[in-house]
Amino acid sequence: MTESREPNTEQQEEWQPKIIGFLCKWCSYAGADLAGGSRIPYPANIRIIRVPCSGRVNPLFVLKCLENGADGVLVSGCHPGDCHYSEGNYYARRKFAVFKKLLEYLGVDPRRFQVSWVSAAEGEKWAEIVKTVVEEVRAAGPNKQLSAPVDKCSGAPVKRKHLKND
Amino acid sequence: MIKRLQEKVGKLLREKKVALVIGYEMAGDGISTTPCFIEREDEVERLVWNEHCVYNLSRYLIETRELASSPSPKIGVVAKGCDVKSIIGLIQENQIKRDEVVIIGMECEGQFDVEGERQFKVEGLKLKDKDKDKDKEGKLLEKCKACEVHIPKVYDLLIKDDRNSGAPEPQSPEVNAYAQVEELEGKSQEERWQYWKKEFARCIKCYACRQVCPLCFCPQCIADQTLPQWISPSPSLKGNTTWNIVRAFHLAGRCIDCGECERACPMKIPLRKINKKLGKEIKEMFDYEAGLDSEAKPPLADFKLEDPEEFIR
Amino acid sequence: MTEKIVSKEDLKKILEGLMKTSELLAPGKEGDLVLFKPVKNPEEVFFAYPNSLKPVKEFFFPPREELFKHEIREGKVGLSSEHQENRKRVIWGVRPCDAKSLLMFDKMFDGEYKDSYYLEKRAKSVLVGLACNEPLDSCFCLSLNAGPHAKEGLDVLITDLGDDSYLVEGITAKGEELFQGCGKESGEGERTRKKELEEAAKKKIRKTCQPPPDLESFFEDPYWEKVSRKCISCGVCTYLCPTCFCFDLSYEGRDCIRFWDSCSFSPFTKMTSGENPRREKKTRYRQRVYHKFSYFKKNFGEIACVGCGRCLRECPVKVDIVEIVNQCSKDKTKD
Amino acid sequence: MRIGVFVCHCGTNISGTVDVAKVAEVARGMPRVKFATDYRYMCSEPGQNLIKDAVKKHNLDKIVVASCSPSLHERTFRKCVEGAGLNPYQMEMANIREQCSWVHHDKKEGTKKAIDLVKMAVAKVGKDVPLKRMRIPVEKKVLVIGGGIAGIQAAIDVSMAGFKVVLVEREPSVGGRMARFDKTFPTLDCAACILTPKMVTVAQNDNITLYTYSEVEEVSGYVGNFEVKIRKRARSVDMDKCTGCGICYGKCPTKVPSEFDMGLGKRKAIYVPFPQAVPNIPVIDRKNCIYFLREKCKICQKVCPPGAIDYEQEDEIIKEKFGAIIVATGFTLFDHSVYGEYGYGKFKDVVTGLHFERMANASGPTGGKIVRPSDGREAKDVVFIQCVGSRDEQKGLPYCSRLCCMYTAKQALLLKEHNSEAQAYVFYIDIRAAGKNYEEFVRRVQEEYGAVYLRGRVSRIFEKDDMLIVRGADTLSGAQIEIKADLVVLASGLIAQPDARKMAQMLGISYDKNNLFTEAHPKLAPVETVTAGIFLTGACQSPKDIPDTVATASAASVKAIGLIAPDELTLEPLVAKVNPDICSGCLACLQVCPFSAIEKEDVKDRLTKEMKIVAKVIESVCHGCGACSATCRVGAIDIAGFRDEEILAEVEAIT
Repeated sequence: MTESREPNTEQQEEWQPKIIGFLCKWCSYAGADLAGGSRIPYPANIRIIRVPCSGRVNPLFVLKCLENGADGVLVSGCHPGDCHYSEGNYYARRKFAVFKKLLEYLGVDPRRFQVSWVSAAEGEKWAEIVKTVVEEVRAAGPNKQLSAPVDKCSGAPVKRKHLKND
Repeated sequence: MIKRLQEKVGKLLREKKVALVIGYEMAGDGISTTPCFIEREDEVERLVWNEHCVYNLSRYLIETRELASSPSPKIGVVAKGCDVKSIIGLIQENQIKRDEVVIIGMECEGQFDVEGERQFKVEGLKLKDKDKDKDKEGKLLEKCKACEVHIPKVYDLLIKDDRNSGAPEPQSPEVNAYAQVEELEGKSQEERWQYWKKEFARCIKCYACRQVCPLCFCPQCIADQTLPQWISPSPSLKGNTTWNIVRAFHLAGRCIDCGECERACPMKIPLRKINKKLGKEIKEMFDYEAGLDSEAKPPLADFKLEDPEEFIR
Repeated sequence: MTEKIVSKEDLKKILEGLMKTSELLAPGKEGDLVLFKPVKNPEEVFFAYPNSLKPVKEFFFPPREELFKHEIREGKVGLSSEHQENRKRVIWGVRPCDAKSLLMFDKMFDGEYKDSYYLEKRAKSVLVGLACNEPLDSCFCLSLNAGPHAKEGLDVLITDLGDDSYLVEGITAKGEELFQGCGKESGEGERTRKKELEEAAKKKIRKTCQPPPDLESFFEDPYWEKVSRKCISCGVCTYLCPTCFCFDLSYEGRDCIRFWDSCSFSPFTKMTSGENPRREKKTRYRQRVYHKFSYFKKNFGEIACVGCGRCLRECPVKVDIVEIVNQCSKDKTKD
Repeated sequence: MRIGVFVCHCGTNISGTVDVAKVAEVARGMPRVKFATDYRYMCSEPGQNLIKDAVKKHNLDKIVVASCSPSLHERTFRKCVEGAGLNPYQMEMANIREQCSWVHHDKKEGTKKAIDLVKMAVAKVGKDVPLKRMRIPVEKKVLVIGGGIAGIQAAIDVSMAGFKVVLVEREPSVGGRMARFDKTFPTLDCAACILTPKMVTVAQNDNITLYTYSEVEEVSGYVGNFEVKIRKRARSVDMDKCTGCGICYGKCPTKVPSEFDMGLGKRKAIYVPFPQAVPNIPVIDRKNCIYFLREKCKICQKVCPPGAIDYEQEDEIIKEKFGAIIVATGFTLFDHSVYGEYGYGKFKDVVTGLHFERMANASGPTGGKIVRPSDGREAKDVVFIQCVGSRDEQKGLPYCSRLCCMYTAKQALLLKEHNSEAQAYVFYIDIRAAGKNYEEFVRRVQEEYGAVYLRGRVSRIFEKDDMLIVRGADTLSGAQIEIKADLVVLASGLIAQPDARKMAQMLGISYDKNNLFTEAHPKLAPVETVTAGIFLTGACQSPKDIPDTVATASAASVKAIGLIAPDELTLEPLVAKVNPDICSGCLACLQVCPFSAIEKEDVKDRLTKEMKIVAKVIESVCHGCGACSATCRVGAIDIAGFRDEEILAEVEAIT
């Protein structure tokens, strides 16, 4: 369940893109750790979810993120041939190739869903990718597509009424 | 054709080769057909074959498989070339066994669009009158215009069309099967989004698209699950879009383009246009076409080292 | 009750006026579909159609409705709910069958249990009927105590007399109010014309629904397995049915949402344990028939069907509930 | 549910950029969180005790630790939580150091992100279910890949503990690079004198099976139960019959450059690479053997007293099971031909350190004389150039090869010992002599042996009057220097074997951008890999000198022994699980599983009571990668520890 919104002061601040990253724990997550270990700074807009493998990432996760209001999603795994499970990233590559085409065809901004290969040795690349993705998503603006508010049947304006307080 | 169909089915039933035959019979309106289930030889008269046999009856094979797996008899199914593709898909994905089904293949010159009927609902005109105004080509379903399987690729019995008996199989016409997809691809991203937004907004979540689909055989659709709740069960633009994306994605590399989802949709969302797009991409990227080989690995459960990855940073 | 003759021009003016004073919903074309929607331009209001694809129930019992929302206010959990503005709402062009269906909804939502969400919307709505002159082959309202020109449930009924003239019959005060100060007195000729149209329309309705009086005794018959076989368990018939009112509740984040449900769906009666008393298709289809033709009648004195024919027209595999119900009695007598 | 949140300062590593007290305060208000606090070092004993005490005092059942990367301390805190009587898998970490405080500088932003990360961990732990570790039998045998000093030492250590070892070496003999060295720094022991006894031990120990001239071809299975295919290449000599008399290679008419001697000497087509080879059994180099080229000759067969020559011999494939694998595949030398200033590898008298080793060796091709390969004249003035390839990001390697300073010093010394009139000049950038007695050694070379050390780079080498002119700068004096040299010895960097990447992919271990194998943790797990049951030793991981190589070999052996010593292995329970109620039986999961851990099963449906096909996971084979789960349309397969619900809870927590 979602947390209560932060106080109003937060909302007045400039909009910041919210990006969710799904990182395989062997390569990309380790790459991000290396970026940390090497103190390579990058924007704080990304929230990382650790998964065993890029092949674990169900495209529906991506959809759920965008539907829930994330402005961008980044899936990152090992380079081809490097998968700790030898094949997981190959399956991921196929799935996301198709999924990306589908989203683009439906008119979803392609900048909102990105995929990268980052190895455990590529701390610098990781930082670069986060920078680029954040910039691109910032340019794309807030996600108003898949996270659009619910459309009402009739256009009648609504009022909110408190029912009870406990 | 009808006569031969009835005879053959009668024989199958008489010889106890099948327990049940799924076929078409006339609907109450006297024009269109409806699926029927023939169990006794004296019922075979009900079977018909005409240009209104749009339904993909392989959908019912899942529901009748219990019958088929019982010791002796099999299930007979009347199937057009396109329907056979979904039967291949069902065998490929372990839903039925080839030797449990008797495929009664029909040579098919194409099925008619029920759009006439739709017009009739809007304009208050009679279907029959409307029908007269259209030539045969004009009434053909969109999917039939680019058909390459007038004669099914796999069958146990083939009922040939009387009109071209002995004639070679009709050549597939020079129709661009992806014309509609390409038209949409040519639009800007924002235009595409506005287009689909409007279409998805109409969705009422009746799941007719799913229920009619021969390959939507999951015992419990992900849309019906609550823990976690992947797809909001209520109709709203957000949930509708998610549902439609998931539906399309779950058919990626599996859809055999029978077009049943689009036909069944009461809100007339152009679902085929999405399925077709994914079919096109999978063919281009992975050189795979669904419904041709029951031994093939489904493309999303497979990979090649040289698969495209330009989209990956 | 007053009767008036108004011209097409008059109707447009009235529509224009209503657009300003109230929320106006009327049928319009969306592609090849006829759907009720908020009127932005009176020219777009559609008159020549047999019936809208979706019944008007969606305006009283929306497909998706937020009942309440959990909120944290000053550190405490509270509830709040959305309410539509209490502005007058005119639903224009309602067919008599759909109007009648709302009376059935009333029995459900305004009976022993009062559903405030429903009643709020019901109270502010005025239903302007449009008589059917061209019923469809699939219509069967006559056999269900209704008809193409029936007034039950409507506030006012308009009949297209041809030649750009319309007969307006006031039924309730709030209905009559809409047409105040326009049109002219109706004459004998026009009344006769309307009668003729009504009779002609009735004649066109050949389909009849005759459920057997002893449906209950038929419950365990293998008949249901046979007739339900081709049903694909989608929600088309129930969602497009003007009298189906089943719903489910679910949380979306902090919002408690009420949304349509369908007895056709296999998880309709599925319980947390996984147990599902209506797992088999035949039991679900039977439920639909019995609910409409037996249980509702037992509870509320009427069959829960108005004969609009949508389920017959829109069923993806042409399941014909009328035939199934009628046939059931014939089969019974045959044995 | 009662969740406890523990926020670590990590000294100032975290608290420098993240307001840890605020994070704990906000955490206190998160759903189901009953206790939250911050502490200076959560991983320390007092920190862990703080968690244990809080569990007791506040009756907590699930724990979130907001600290460093789970790769570092997940195990620590799982253990801690287990010690507190909780299920260790109901602990989640929020990585607020590597992925927050170390990469963001703004305290407000860092704090905000840290709060989100904690929120995600709280949401995930809320969905976590208790998990139980699995136990599987273990194969009590170790495979060592590579028969250099690393592999030899590892094999000996494992065998000494009483376990069976298979040692696989690609070359005809074990010994590796060390066998080619003359003397070793800083003690100047002769390499052969200290290596040969170990080589013999390997050959004679009953617990060690030696496969030389062999390669590992396929590795499958998993920790405790690896299945390995080894190709034993055809030697064309029957090992059982051969007595090692050496008549065959004495008589063989074909001479080819010896790889062992770096091309400085010759060997025959049937040969042992060096006199002390183990096993002392020749091989026929089929590419150069006259019989294999033209089906003539057969001299070796004729002269072989026991009739051991077998031209028909074929490669043999050996399949064996192992509990653990030690990788000791070593290194190769950086190819200096990329450098124009050193003559693009074209000058015969510009050689590598390894050439020098062979020349310095009394049993080497030159009989212990340091000569010019071009004309065989004894070298007098020798220039040594350090950092060839090493520490050069443009054309070479980003890293320091670590032993070149030392072996150059040693070679400067040896030069003088072999020829008292010789003079060594050493161009260096920095002298790295960190090691026991290393600095002293370098100093001795300069002071006692008169080696001239010049701090600077060589800008050009060119040939003039059959001498080499070495031009360079002495940055300390600021002078341009030109040396007329007989020989130039390059201290080429150490790099990964050309097929290292292939090896890593076969083993499923990771490697860095230099193709050096990556350890599980640079400090705390230096000989482990991320793949359980596979260990590293020697220069395949990073350049190492002999003492370090031997140390890591013993370390890897201990790790391997520790793994196979118990009869059963405890496995992480983070594996896939099928919900047979909703499985459609399409078996796409079976097709994507990289480990063949899914099989088909016929079951009776719990509700319909009808028979149906479903997927079933073989848990001990499953690695928990999740490819099946993401492929399953119906969502019937989930991965323990990374369940859909858990991942979506994380998503929902921050959206």
